[in-house]
Amino acid sequence: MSAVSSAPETQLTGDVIAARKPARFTLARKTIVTPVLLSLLLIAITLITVMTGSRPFNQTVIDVLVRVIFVVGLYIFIGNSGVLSFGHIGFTCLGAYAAAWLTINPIMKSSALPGLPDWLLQTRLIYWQAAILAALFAGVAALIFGKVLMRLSGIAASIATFAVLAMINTIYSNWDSVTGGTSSVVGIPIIRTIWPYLIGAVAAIFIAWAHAISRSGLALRAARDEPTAAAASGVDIPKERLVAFVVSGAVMGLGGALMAHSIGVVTPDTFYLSLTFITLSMLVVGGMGSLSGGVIGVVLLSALIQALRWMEGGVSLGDATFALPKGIQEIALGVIMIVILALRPSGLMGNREITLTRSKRNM
Amino acid sequence: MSHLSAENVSVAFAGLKALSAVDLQITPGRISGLIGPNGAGKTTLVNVLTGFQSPSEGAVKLDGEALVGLKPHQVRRRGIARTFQGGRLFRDLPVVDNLEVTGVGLGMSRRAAIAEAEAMLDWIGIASLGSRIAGTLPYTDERRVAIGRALMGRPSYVLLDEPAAGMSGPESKELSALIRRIATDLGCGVLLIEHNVGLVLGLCEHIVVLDSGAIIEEGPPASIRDSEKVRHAYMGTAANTDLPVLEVME
Amino acid sequence: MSLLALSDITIRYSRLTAVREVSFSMTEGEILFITGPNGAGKSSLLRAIAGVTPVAGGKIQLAGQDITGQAPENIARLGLSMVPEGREVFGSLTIEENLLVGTGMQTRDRNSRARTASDLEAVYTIFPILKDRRNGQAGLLSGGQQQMLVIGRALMTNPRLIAIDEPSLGLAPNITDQVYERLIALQAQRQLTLLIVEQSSARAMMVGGRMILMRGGQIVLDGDARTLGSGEAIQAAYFGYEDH
Amino acid sequence: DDEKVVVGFATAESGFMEAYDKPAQEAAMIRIEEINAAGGLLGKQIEVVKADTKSDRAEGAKAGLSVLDQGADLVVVSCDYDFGSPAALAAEDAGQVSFFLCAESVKAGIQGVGPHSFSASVLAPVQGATMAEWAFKEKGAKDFYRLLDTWTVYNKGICDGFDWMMPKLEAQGAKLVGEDTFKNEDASIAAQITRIKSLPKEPDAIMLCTMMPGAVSAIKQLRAAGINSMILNGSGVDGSYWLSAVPDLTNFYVPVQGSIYGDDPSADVNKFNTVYKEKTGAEPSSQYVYPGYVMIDVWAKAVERAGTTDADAVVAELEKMKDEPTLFGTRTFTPELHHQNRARYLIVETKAGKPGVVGEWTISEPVPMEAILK
Amino acid sequence: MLQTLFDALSLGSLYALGALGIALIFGVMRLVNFAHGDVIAFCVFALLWPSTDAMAIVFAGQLPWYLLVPFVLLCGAGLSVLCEIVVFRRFRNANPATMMIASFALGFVIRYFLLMLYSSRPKSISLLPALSQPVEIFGARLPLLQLITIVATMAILIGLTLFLRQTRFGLEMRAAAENFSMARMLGVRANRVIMGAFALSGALAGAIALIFGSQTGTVDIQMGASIMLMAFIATVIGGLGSLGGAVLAGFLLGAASVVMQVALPVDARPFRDAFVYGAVILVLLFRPQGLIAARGTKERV
Ligand SMILES: Nc1ncnc2c1ncn2[C@@H]1O[C@H](COP(=O)(O)OP(=O)(O)OP(=O)(O)O)[C@@H](O)[C@H]1O
Ligand SMILES: Nc1ncnc2c1ncn2[C@@H]1O[C@H](COP(=O)(O)OP(=O)(O)OP(=O)(O)O)[C@@H](O)[C@H]1O
Ligand SMILES: [Mg+2]
Ligand SMILES: [Mg+2]
Repeated sequence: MSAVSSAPETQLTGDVIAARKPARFTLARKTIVTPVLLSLLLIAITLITVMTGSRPFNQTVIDVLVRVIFVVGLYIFIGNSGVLSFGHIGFTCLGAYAAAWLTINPIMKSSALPGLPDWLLQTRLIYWQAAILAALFAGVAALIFGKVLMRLSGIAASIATFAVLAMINTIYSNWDSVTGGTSSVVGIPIIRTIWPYLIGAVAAIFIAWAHAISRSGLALRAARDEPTAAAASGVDIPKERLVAFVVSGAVMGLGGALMAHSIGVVTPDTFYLSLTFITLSMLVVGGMGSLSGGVIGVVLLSALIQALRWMEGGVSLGDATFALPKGIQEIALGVIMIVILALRPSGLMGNREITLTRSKRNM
Repeated sequence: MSHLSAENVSVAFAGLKALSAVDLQITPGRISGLIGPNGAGKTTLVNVLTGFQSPSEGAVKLDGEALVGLKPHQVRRRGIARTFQGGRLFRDLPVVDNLEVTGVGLGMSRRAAIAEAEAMLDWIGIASLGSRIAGTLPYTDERRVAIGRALMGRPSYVLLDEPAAGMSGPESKELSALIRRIATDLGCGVLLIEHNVGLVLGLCEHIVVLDSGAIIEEGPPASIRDSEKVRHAYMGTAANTDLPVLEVME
Repeated sequence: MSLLALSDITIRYSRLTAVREVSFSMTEGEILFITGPNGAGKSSLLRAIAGVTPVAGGKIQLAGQDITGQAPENIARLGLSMVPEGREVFGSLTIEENLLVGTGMQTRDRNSRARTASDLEAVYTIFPILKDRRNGQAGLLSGGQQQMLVIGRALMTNPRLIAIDEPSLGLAPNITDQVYERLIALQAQRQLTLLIVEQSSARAMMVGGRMILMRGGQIVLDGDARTLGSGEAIQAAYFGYEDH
Repeated sequence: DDEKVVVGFATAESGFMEAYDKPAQEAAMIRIEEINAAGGLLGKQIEVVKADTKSDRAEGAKAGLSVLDQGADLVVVSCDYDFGSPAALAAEDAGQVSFFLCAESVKAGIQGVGPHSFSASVLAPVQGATMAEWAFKEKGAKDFYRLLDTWTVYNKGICDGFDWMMPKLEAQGAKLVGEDTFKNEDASIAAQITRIKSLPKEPDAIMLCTMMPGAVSAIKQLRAAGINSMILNGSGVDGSYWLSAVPDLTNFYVPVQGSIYGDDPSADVNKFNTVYKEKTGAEPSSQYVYPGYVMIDVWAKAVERAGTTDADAVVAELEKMKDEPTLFGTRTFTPELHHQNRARYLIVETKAGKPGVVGEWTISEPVPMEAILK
Repeated sequence: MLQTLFDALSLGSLYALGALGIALIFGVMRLVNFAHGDVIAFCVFALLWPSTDAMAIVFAGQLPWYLLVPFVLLCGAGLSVLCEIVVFRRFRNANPATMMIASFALGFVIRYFLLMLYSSRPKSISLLPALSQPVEIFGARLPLLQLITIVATMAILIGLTLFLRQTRFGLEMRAAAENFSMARMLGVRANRVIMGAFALSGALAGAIALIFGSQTGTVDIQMGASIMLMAFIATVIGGLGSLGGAVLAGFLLGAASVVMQVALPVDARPFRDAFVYGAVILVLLFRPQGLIAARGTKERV
């Protein structure tokens, strides 16, 4: 019978399909260029900032780095699963408040947040320890919510995640004794050196990369395109979604903690719709299917916003000062976003990653 | 002897009996055919066998043990693979990754999955397509990639839903050689659904004919070809059976 | 005068040229089969005629009008009915709604309403299963049933030219027979022009008409279906494909 | 520091806070110009630098840093505590004095931002307490109803003051007959209204702890439902610009630090209103213009007294102020509280759509720290 | 009790009208139109002259009702169609996330444009003051406006359903929504159909603007946002693509909100929305395809 088969040159050795094992870490080696390049970009920006020595500019770049963490966190879930989440800023909120609980001086805490449990009232940690715990806390919250929600897909999942955000917001806005309600919680140590933020952003990028090249990341991307076929390939979709949800929740928590330290105050409505949309926009404009897209989206849009603000503030050309009317910045930003999306509907980077070799391989 | 079987399976969709009391058995190393008019319930039967559809009656058994309430991915992990009537490739992923996903879904490391995927592409004879993005492939290649994806992890059974649709004569000839190798070289039990009757008659040892959800005939190719019932319900004129494949295979 | 005329049509997808300077024309009432190996550019050509894929060069004329770059709905209104590759049913509509979508072009006049009703009956006679399921959701039909639906839908718009991309895809053999019988009957009765992409040369031989063989985006053979279908030339064309 | 004194405004020049920051900032500018015209501060001219917070918290921190980089000796921050605090914290971090334009939360001061931070306005709880006591004592209101909009701390603050005052009044015969909450953005408060209407008797007064724009909506709906009780408010709803929404509004009361309606008992206030109009082309739209003026006034006095702009010295001088007279009432700052826990308020009544001053009230005792910090 | 029912119905009507506007566009383009809320705001602002003063300068707001109502509806329809022509038309083949962000960016543009013209301060307007009269029915006293809202919503709902059922428009709309290029190949003038849907949706935004404006007396840049959110949620839990479902869910959300406000103890009332959203999650878990799954959203393997 097998005479009929005009099989091409196959090694019909002991096992019919002979597999050559590739060397260890080939995949990692092939794809690590991307996170390295992205990190170098951020490091370069940071170095320039440090050299200029301007405090407001320093703060601006800190902001950008925090946004990078947010957008990369979003990418981990949205980019790989294709499910648009409106809820992730909720985890940022959890992270930020956790950082506040852990770092505010106990005397202030017991007067402002008397409802906290005693052990927490007594605790005072260094900011980076707090940030790590905040990330864990957000990750655990994501695990709990995710367990319930990851069965959903498509727009139903999006709305459910939004409901999570709204619930977190409502609870944090009104549980006065623990969160201070709608009022700003102050007393969070302000960190104005840029390095911790850089480290956070780079860490987020590497976490996202590690997840993307993991088995879970691949399986999830497959399920994004074709859930039916993925299931028929043995992929447990809710489980893989949950993994991404938890990892990204933790990264968002880390970002939240760092954001709290960058401004020194937290309020629930900082972590609500407008932050949600800005971060989502940055991801989508950059290209939500790619890690590079997320990072580049943040950097470009932030640069654009900054440039427009300078123009609003007034730019002197010769003796004439030329200033845009106030409020033009937002309008221009909106218009530019629409134009970018109209020209490149899948974002600036599409599904591609930046590499040295222009290979199309998407992790 | 090990086998995958549907026993007394019935499926109803809001009043429509898609399958009624169907029995079917697939054994490793053998190619079985499933033919029948459009809407006969062939795809539905595959869906039942792979956990995408729960039967309203009857059971699916693997080596005599009932597979109840298993999700599709769990069924796949027990060695029952399938392809789809439409290609359903992961369009944004490269071809290798398409295969790799199954490996990963079955619990392999990515490294092992890549190794097997490459070997599998090689075995099928499409190694050169490995780095193409699946969404840009022409039809035939798409089909072969889908088969490769199903074969990852060496399932005991593979159910092919119209793999030759849209293929020209020479192309389906190639495909039929591949399907034969799957049974003989890999020892898979194959269930082949096709409207290219020539292909089915040439390949299968045993053919089941479904009509309106019920088995109307089964047996070896010759008896199916000569069955008046089948000819009436399904085959129509000579143009259909007279396809080039038949000549080659016999 | 020719009903459809293509001159030097070129179609590109970013870097890939799928169709290269293809020209042919069809007279009213003609049957033309296009065949050829995978990736030859057959579907691309049909989509270009329907106006959904832009052409990179060349000109398409339908019923004497230049339709290059025209909107698909305008081309449809000139009398082209297209059955694209892959069953593009409106999965969320009912079967009957699917059949009625295209008839909106003519609702204004009364006769056409009566005509729509009789067209509907005609489609239901060819494919009785569609009638049984008329209020069912189209997306739940089996693969072959969906193929019946799209073919039926193409018949509903009263076209002058029907372009079908692989009508037999997923159809049971006897149904394929019926589809062809019906198409040929319409061609005979109404001078309907048929442009059919078909993989089975046996089928083309049986039906007759003209046949074009495409490979690599170009026409490599053009002749009578009955003689070409069995000939060496066709084999050669396919083997040409297998060589590379 | 050598040639001039720098006041830095890290306030909103765009975005939604702009509408609140700008008027108070104009008033501050009036005071600065007066000082400069009179020879300046410590003999130096005051120079103003600005940075826009864009009504955004993160931008606020940048704006604070930006004016500090430009050498600000005083950092003026947004009217609202939530939006002003990032810039104020930046100033605190740099050891500079910050003033909120008109924040009425205790946290706009030592308890929140830190020891160098002040607000020129009066604490929100004072407003709630003032209205309750005044309505009871002067208007004979007995049955009170409390309706809280949970949107902001300011709203909660008004009700906190009310809550502190109520037990005292209850001892004298007043009664809290019910309470409810809503959200500023709620499309409708019909359910809350139904609850009021199901009371056996319409309450004498409704303490409405809310702010714009939800306030207008709530008032309109209350009246449309036929509830005619007195409505007591915080200062947040002062102004006549919105009265057209509720034609012929009556029985409606607001506490203010000065009257924008031209009927302030103090001629100086009325004069200020004229100056303001000359400068900006419009009359003050609400009493929130005034704290801007007060702020520069008290800070400048403290600088003169300290003889330097050095932050700690200025803070020390400010903390010595007790009943310091200003155009809009007195100001007291202590090392414990950089805010007013008691103040004279004018009561504005709106009658048939016309607002006017009908009285004056100072609460019988200062609101204690526990109530303020609640 | 009856009073509470009316409260629930009138709040629900607002959400239902919003949900209809969103569901229409979603139905035809798979677009979740976040600019809808800003179209609502625009319609109210259109009643005032642009000015950054605190005092509103009323312009069209003074028209008699029989001119005012069409004016506002036209404003909404006009802006909405303009959005489609200028922006959304370029996103026919984009994925839903891209369209959603584009619509958000567009909303942003409209919002800041209004902000520039009118400043951020909420303004007040007395719109259709006659509607603030209380009326009595079945012993419940409620503002005339509430009654009109309920009746108008019902009328719009019925009218729209009939329109979509009885004319070809509905069929063509759904066909274009499902497969834009196939619909065109069948001769459907899909761009026109989509424009029609935008016009309808914009007019609905105008209707909300009128009701909302008269109810609150406020013209505020944020005013569309919260309704838009609730409407969006209603659209999804109602069953995407199902207009009836959207309306039903709108009413349910309104009712849930009112009932929670009534039933919760005072300390828990500030957490009302958390309960409402919790209920939303529960509904989604049990009926991920929505309360009334639109016919044909089922997919087969
Ligand atoms: N999910 C479903 N809901 C309702 N009806 C269904 C569903 N799935 C299948 N059907 C119906 O069940 C019958 C059997 O369908 P099935 O897809 O199994 O046919 P098939 O034999 O594969 O046909 P084909 O050769 O055309 O692919 C058809 O009539 C189909 O319309
Ligand atoms: N949307 C597209 N983007 C990029 N390449 C495409 C696209 N559509 C088709 N192609 C490529 O263009 C070439 C011609 O494709 P086309 O589908 O027209 O061939 P065909 O003759 O219809 O083949 P088949 O017999 O498989 O249907 C192929 O190489 C195909 O991969
Ligand atoms: Mg099938
Ligand atoms: Mg084709």
